[in-house]
Amino acid sequence: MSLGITWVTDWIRQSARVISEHRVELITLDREIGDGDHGENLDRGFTAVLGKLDDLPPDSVPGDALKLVATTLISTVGGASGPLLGTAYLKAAGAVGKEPELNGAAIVALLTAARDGVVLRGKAEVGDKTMIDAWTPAVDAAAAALADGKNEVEILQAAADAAEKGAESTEPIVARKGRASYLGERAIGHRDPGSQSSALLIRAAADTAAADDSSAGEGSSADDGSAS
Amino acid sequence: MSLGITWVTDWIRQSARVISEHRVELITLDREIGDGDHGENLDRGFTAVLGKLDDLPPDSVPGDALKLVATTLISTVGGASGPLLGTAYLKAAGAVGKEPELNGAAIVALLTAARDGVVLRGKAEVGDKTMIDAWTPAVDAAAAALADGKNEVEILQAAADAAEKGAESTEPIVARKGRASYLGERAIGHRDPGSQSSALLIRAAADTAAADDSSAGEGSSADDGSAS
Amino acid sequence: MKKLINDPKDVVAEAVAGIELAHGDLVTVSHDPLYIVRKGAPFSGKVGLVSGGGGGHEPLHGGFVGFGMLDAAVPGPIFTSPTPDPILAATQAVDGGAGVLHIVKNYTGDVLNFETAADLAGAEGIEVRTVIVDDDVAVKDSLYTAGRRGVAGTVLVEKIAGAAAERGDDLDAVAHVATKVNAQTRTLGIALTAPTVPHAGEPSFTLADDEIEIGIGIHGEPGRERIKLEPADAIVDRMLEPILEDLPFASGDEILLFVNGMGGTPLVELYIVFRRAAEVLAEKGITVKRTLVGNYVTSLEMQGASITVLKLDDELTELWDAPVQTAALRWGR
Amino acid sequence: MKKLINDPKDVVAEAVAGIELAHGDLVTVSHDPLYIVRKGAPFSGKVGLVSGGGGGHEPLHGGFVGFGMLDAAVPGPIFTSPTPDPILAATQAVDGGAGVLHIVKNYTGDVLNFETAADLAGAEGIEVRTVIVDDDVAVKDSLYTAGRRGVAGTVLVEKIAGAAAERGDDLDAVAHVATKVNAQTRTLGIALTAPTVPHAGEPSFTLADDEIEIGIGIHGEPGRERIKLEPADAIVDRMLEPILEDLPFASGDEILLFVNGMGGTPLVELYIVFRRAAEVLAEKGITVKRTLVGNYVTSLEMQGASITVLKLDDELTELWDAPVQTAALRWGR
Ligand SMILES: Nc1ncnc2c1ncn2[C@@H]1O[C@H](COP(=O)(O)OP(=O)(O)O)[C@@H](O)[C@H]1O
Ligand SMILES: Nc1ncnc2c1ncn2[C@@H]1O[C@H](COP(=O)(O)OP(=O)(O)O)[C@@H](O)[C@H]1O
Ligand SMILES: [Mg+2]
Ligand SMILES: [Mg+2]
Ligand SMILES: [Mg+2]
Ligand SMILES: [Mg+2]
Repeated sequence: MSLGITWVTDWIRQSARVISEHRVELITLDREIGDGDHGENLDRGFTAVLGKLDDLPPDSVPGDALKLVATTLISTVGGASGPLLGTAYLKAAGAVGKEPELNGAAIVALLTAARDGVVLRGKAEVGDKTMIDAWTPAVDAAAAALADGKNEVEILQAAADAAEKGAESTEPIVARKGRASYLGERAIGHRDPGSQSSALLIRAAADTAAADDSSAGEGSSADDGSAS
Repeated sequence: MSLGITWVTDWIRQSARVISEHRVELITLDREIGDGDHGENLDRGFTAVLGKLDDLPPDSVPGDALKLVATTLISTVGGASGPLLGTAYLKAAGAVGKEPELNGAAIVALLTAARDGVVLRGKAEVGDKTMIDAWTPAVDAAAAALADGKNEVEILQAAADAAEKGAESTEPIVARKGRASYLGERAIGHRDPGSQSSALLIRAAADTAAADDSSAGEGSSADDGSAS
Repeated sequence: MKKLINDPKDVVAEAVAGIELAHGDLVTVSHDPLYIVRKGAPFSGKVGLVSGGGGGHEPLHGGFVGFGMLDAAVPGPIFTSPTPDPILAATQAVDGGAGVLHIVKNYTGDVLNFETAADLAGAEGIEVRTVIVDDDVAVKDSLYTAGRRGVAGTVLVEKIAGAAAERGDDLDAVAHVATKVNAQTRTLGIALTAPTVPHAGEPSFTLADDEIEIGIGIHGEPGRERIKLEPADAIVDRMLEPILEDLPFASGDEILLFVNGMGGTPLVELYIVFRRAAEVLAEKGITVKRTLVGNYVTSLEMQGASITVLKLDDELTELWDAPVQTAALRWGR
Repeated sequence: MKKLINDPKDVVAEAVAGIELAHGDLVTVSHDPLYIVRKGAPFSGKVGLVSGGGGGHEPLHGGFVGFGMLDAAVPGPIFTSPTPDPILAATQAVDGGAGVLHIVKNYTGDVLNFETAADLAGAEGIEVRTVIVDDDVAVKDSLYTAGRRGVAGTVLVEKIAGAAAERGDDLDAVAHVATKVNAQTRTLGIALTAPTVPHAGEPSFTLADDEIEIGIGIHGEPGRERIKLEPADAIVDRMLEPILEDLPFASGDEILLFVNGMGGTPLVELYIVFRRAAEVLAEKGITVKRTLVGNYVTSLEMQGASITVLKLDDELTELWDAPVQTAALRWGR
C-alpha cells in the first residue's frame, strides 16, 4: 500500500475530531502549568482547517493538503503552538513535495520534516517538556520501523505509540521551554499539553491510515490496487 | 435614690463594653441590610469616648459627661449613626443641664431629649425601621413608669425592656429611612442594627443604675443617703 | 478575607499616605484631620469644591482633586461617611473668599455630617452651598426610602462643577451647574460579586454562582432584585430601560455615556457593556457625544458595573471638555 | 464563571468594538484582521510603533494607542498571542516610511508570531525592528527557561519609545531607547486570586484563603512560590528585594516607581503597596522621581499587584514627561 490524498484529508478530519473531543482535557493540562488556552487554540485552528478543506481542488496531492493545514494554523491559532505546529505542517508539505502517494520512506520524511520545523522555530530539545518530547520519539520509532521493513500503517502506529510514551515522559520533569518553564520544580507531575496534542495528532495519522488500509483491502473506496 | 455622675460614667463605660462585645453582631446585622459598618462605627466611637473619660474633671455633673459623649461620637463615628446618636447625647446633656443628681423626672427628660435629637436630625418615625423604633417605646415606657411612681432604676428598666421589644419590632417590616430602605421588601425579616445598638445602650443605662443602686444600698460608694 | 492591607483600621490612612507619595505634584495631605487638598489651595477668588464620603470607592474622591475638579476630598473609614471635623477643616483649607461648594452623595450619614460641617463653617463666616447627588434610579420613591443614592454620576458632577469653578463662576453659578448635572444624570448598577469590608472580614452578601444583583449601590448593600446571570447584552438592555425611562431621554438627545466598573470587573467586560449600551442608544436615536469607561466610582473589589447617562447641552459639553488635571481624570494639560 | 460577556469566543472582538465606540476620537479599528490603529495613521516620516499580544491585559495594549505612544495594537484571543496576519496588517497600516518598531513581550507565542509578521513585512519592503520586553525578575535563568516574561514594564517601554518616535527619532534611535528602558526596568508580581479565562470557565489555579502566589505572570500561570498571606508591608518588602538586587539599584539612583494592579485589586490596596514601596526606597536612598499607580497591565479579574522600578536618567525622564494622549494614559494635551 501507499497513502494518498484520501488518507491525508481523513487524517486532517480525524485530527479536528480528536482535538475537539480533547479540547477540555488540553485546556486543563494547560491550566495546570500554562495559561489554559491550548485546547481552545488548536480547536479554533482545526475548525478553521475543516472549513477550508472542502475547497481543496479534487486533483490535490498530500503536500497541498498539508500546506493548507500549515497556513490555516499559522493564521488562526496564535500563541506558541500556532507557529510551531504551523511550521511543522509547512515543512512536512515541503518534504513530500508534489508526490501523489506516500510510501514508508515518504512518511518518515514527512514526520522528520515536521519535527525539524518545530525545532527550527522553538529550539527545544528532548527533555525540555514540550511537544518535541512527542515528536522526536515518534520520528525515531518511524525510522526504525521503516528500517525494519514495516509498512506505512505499521510505521505510523510505531510513531503514535512512541509519541504517546513521549507525552507521558514529560510528566516527571521540569520544563525548559514554554510557559511551564516559569514554574521550575512546580511543573513536575504535570503532562505537557503540547506533547499530548501532538501525540493525538500522530495517533490520528495512524488510525486513519489503518482504516484507509482496511477499506482499501475491502476494495470499497480505494481505486489503487497497490495495497500491501 | 437619684443618679449622679458615677452612674453616668458607669453607664458610659458599660456602653463601651457592650458595644465592643456586640461589635460583630452589629456588623452582621448591618451587613444583611446595610453596609456592614455599624458595629465598627460605634466601637470606634465608644473606644474614643473611653479614652477621654478619664480627663473629665472630678467635679463634673451628668450633663458634662453626656456632652463629652456627644462631641466625641460626632467627631469619631461618622456615618448615619454618628450624627444621630451624637445629637441624642447632646440634647440629653442639654435636658439635664447642670443638675448634679437626676431623679426620675430628669431621667425621663434625658431620654425624651435624646429621642427628639435623633428625630430632629433623621426625621424618622416609629415604624421606619430605625433606631427610633427602640427610642420612642423606651421614652413612652419611661414616662409611664414615672407616672406610675416608679423609681429611677425601675424607669430605666422599663425603658430598656421597651427598647428591646422595639428593636425586635423592626424585624417584620420594610424600612423607610437609612440604607435598608433601598432594599424594599428584602429588608423584611432582618433586625435594624441601629435599633439593636440603641437597645443595648439603654439596657446599659438600666443595668448600671441597678448596680449603682444596690451598691448604694450597701453604702459602699454612694455618699448620698437618699436611696429609695 | 484576602487583601493587600496591614491593619484593617489603617486602610484608609495608609492609602491616603500612598496617594500623597504618588501624587505629590497634584495634592497635599492633612493627616489629622484626614483630608486631601489641591496643591496651592486656597485659590483666591475661586469657589472651592469639597467632596468626600466613605473610603472604598477610589479613585473617588481623592483621585479627582486637582486643576479643574475638586479642591479637597475628605475620606471617611471604608464605607463610612467622614465626621464633620475633617470636612470643616477641608472647607477652611480651600476657601479662597468666594465660598465653598459641598458635593455630597445622598446617604443619611454623608448628608448629616456635611450638614454639621457646613453649619460650623457658616458660623466661621465661610459661605457654603451644598449639592446633593442622587443619580441612582434603582431606588424608587423617596417618600418611602432615604431617597436615591449618589453613585457614579458624582464624577460627572465633580468634573463639570469643577470646570465651572475653574473658569471663575461664582458660588451660585457653580452650585447651579452642579445641580443641573445631577438633574440630568441617571445611573443603574449591577453586581456579580460582593465586596468585603476589611473590618467585617466577610463578603457583604452572598450570591450563587449564577446570580447577579440588579440595582446595587456602592456600599455592598444588596440590590433591589436578584436575577439569574444573563448574557452581557441582555443585562445591559435591562439596565438601560429604567435609566432612559426615568428622565426621560428621547430621540435627538445628545448624551455622555459612562460605563463605570465597580472595582473587580476587568476593562474588557466594561467595553463589552459599553458596546451594547452605545448600540441600544443609537437605535433610539440618542447620540453618544462624550464617553467615559473605567473604574471611577468603585465598591472595593466588587465585580459589576454601572451605566450612567448624562443629557448634555452646549454648556455642559464645553465644561466637560475643559482641561482637568487630577490623578484619575486628566486631559487638556 | 460569572462575567459580563456574551459568547466567550466573542470577548475580544466585542471589547474592541467597545473601544472603537468609546475612543473614536483617538483610534480606528480594523475588524478583520483585528487591530486598533491610531487615528490619522500612518504619519509620514514618523517611526510606527506596533505592540500586541493576547487579550485580557486591558488597557494594555489598545488603551495605549494614540499621540506619543503606540500607533497600533494587535489583540489576540484572551491570553493568546495574535497570529502574524493582523500583526502584518497593522505594521503596514502604520508604516509612514520611517520603519516600524515591534514591541513584543517575551513569550514564545508572541515572539514567534511577531517574528513571522516581521519577516513578511520585511519581504514587502517595510523595515521592522523588534524589541523584546522581559522585565519580570521572577523568572530566574533564561538558560533553563523560556526567559524572563514581559509584564508591567511594557507600559513604560511603550510610553518612552512612543515619545521618542513622536519627537522624530529614527528607527534605530527609537529601538535603542526602547531597549534601554527594558534594560533598566525590573518587575515582580504577586496574586491573591486566579483569573478565569472565559473559554476555560474555571480559575486558572486555586489558592487557599490564606495563600498567595509570589512571582506570578499575567496569564494565570502559577507563580514560582506559594506562601501564606502576610501583611501588605511584609509582602512589599519581599517583592522589592529581588527587584532591587537584580539591576542592582543603588543609593542615589533616581527611579520611576510603578505599582500596577492585576485587575481585581482595589486602588486603595495599590496605594497601600505604593506607600510601603516608596518608604523602603527612601530608606535605601533611592529617589522616587516619577510615579504610576493603577491597573495598566492586568490579568483579567485576578487580584494582585506588581511593583516595577525603572532607573531614570535625564533623557528617560524627559521622554516620560512628554505629552501623551491615549485612552489609558494621558497628559500634556
Ligand atoms: N520552544 C518550544 N518548542 C516546542 N514546543 C513548545 C515551545 N514552547 C511551547 N511549546 C509547546 O506549546 C505548548 C503550548 O501551546 P499553547 O498553549 O497553544 O500556546 P501558549 O503557550 O502561547 O499559550 C506547550 O505545551 C509546548 O508543548
Ligand atoms: N433617618 C434616620 N433616623 C434614625 N435612624 C437612622 C436614620 N437613618 C439611619 N438610621 C439608623 O442608623 C443605623 C445605621 O448606622 P451606621 O451603619 O453606623 O451608618 P451608615 O448607615 O451610614 O452605614 C441604622 O440601622 C438606623 O437605625
Ligand atoms: Mg497556552
Ligand atoms: Mg452602616
Ligand atoms: Mg456606612
Ligand atoms: Mg496562550
